[in-house]
Amino acid sequence: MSEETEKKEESLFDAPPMAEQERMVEAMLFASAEPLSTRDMGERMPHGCDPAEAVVHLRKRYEGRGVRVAKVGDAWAMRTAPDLGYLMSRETVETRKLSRAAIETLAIIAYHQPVTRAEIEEIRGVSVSRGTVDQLLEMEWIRFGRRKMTPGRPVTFVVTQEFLDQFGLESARDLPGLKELRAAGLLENRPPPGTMPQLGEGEEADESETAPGQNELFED
Amino acid sequence: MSEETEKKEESLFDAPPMAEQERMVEAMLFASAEPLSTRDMGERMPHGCDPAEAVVHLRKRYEGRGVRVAKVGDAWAMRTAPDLGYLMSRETVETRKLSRAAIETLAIIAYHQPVTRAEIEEIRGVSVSRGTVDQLLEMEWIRFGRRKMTPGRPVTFVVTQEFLDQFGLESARDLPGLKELRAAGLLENRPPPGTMPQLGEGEEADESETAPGQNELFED
Amino acid sequence: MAEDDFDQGEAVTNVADRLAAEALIVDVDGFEGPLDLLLTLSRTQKVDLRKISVLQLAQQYLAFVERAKALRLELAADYLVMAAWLAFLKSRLLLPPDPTEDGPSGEELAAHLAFQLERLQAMRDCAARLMGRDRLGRDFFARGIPEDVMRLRKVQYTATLLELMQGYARIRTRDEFRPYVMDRDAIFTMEQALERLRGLIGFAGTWTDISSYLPDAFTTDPGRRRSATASTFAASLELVKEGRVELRQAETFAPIELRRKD
Repeated sequence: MSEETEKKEESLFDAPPMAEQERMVEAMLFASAEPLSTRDMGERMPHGCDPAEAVVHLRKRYEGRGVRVAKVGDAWAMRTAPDLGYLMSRETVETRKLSRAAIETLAIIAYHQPVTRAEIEEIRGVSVSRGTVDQLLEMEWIRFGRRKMTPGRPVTFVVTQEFLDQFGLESARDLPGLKELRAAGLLENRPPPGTMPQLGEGEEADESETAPGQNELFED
Repeated sequence: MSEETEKKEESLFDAPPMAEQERMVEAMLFASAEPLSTRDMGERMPHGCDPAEAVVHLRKRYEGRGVRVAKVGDAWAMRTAPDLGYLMSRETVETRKLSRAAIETLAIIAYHQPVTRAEIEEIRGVSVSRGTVDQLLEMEWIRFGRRKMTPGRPVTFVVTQEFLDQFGLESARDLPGLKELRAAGLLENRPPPGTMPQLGEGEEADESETAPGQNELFED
Repeated sequence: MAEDDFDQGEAVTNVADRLAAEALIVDVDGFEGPLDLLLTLSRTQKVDLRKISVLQLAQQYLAFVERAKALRLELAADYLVMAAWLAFLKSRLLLPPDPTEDGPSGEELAAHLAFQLERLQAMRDCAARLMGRDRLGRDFFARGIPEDVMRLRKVQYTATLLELMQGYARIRTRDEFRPYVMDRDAIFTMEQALERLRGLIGFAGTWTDISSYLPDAFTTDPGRRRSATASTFAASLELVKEGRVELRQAETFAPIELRRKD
């Protein structure tokens, strides 16, 4: 505690003791249905607090309990332990059934992100209907990432914190089987032989020339 | 179901350990959208569980934490600790441009101080809404000056040190005069004839009946 | 995996196999494009996708397309494009490489197709694993009664010195450009005359020349007198209409006289 206060010399008053900070973080995470970043929490806490450290303590405290402290991307959330799901039948939310195309598209975005629409189409061998992407965007499971620095500067898609929360993932790096896929070279963007520069780069998904014969599937 | 009669003794064997029951109660109280009675919980839990006892344990566990187990009527709910209520609010600062009416009123006060409300209205050609003056007072850019020695002894307004600091002025006398404004090209920006700049600002919406000289509105 | 559905790739001999093959054709709408169809066909080879025979697969696909044609099924264009490409690939794989020809070899193309199939299958497996995970709102749950964070919004207003000066300039220039208004001090308006008469008719018990009602300031200057006479006459007519006075005139151009009506 003593070196703690020394560290935070700049602050006008000493930060509250860590046990108290842990209580604060507990209350905030408990009250929120959405994950909170340590920054979010820090802004609400008194000056000089260290929510990141408090969360680590809190997480340990909840280990093995009915509720746990889950990391969701850059944020934290309290969630019930998955093994107790059967008690919560009344709280179960009926999730919209996703089409096979939407599920596959989601998986491709998660494992290949940031990924362009043309790359998704290349992997699935079929054009991606607008409705599929729209649905995933609407559910806030995917969002737009940075544009790719290739001709046409196509937009990319990445998965969101909402997605991580939904599937109980700490980060996109924790996707099941990610390492194996990478080792097997299956996450490489391997352009078709002989057509290297032109194909696979023409990301203009809306342009009718992109993929021969698939255009009509695009019209929605 | 068939051996209902022997339930009591049998379930004593079957019931999960109390620590496990406590976990269950914890998860249910956390996830439920409403307080749960021990009966509600008992119905969801495996046979032979004693939610009432589990709640007692849970309640003890949360003593002094950021979250507590509270009795709500004859049901139970989890709530954040009352002393941490302040963490549930958050102040955000939003920067907005001052309205044209406020800028003009402020400018008149700066150039003509000390100036009465009636004089401001005479110069602007429209009545000055109470909100505009209040806003400037609240921002501490203007303050009340001496009352004028004219009939009705109307209050006057002057600009504050805060105002001078904000606009980087040594004194209000440093404000450029009309001639300088013209020389600086600031007067070239004339409203096109017919646009009636004094109308359509909508600031007087709530005070349409105000006539010049309504000092009585000021008294309070 | 539906192993017994496809016993042999090409020679469909027994009835069950044929039915299965036809079911495949009828189901063409269920495929997510030619790659999906190829992936399904590849399962009949019952080998690791890495060891798949692309040549055999191409032949299966082409046979499928032929059968679809025989059944007069409409195949989407991309299925036909894939068929054409596979026919090309097949010829490349079967014929000895032509040294004069540029471009990738049949093996390279076949390897890429195998890679695509393997990648698609991998993504499918991932999707299945993903959807099989514990899910929020199904297996684990968020707080049931979230306490909203109250947002206290504090608004900070800003303005620049330039805006201030421009605002002032705007007001001052407005004065210079006020709309032109006719100067009316030589006019005695009908409203003024009416007001004046109303105050005076109480005393008009006897017939009086209306010219005597003109205000003093409007009697000397001819222009002003004219204005006042006209407005006073108009005002008197208004009062007649209201039934408050009577007017009379002995003859043309004689003085007009006014009297209170009781």
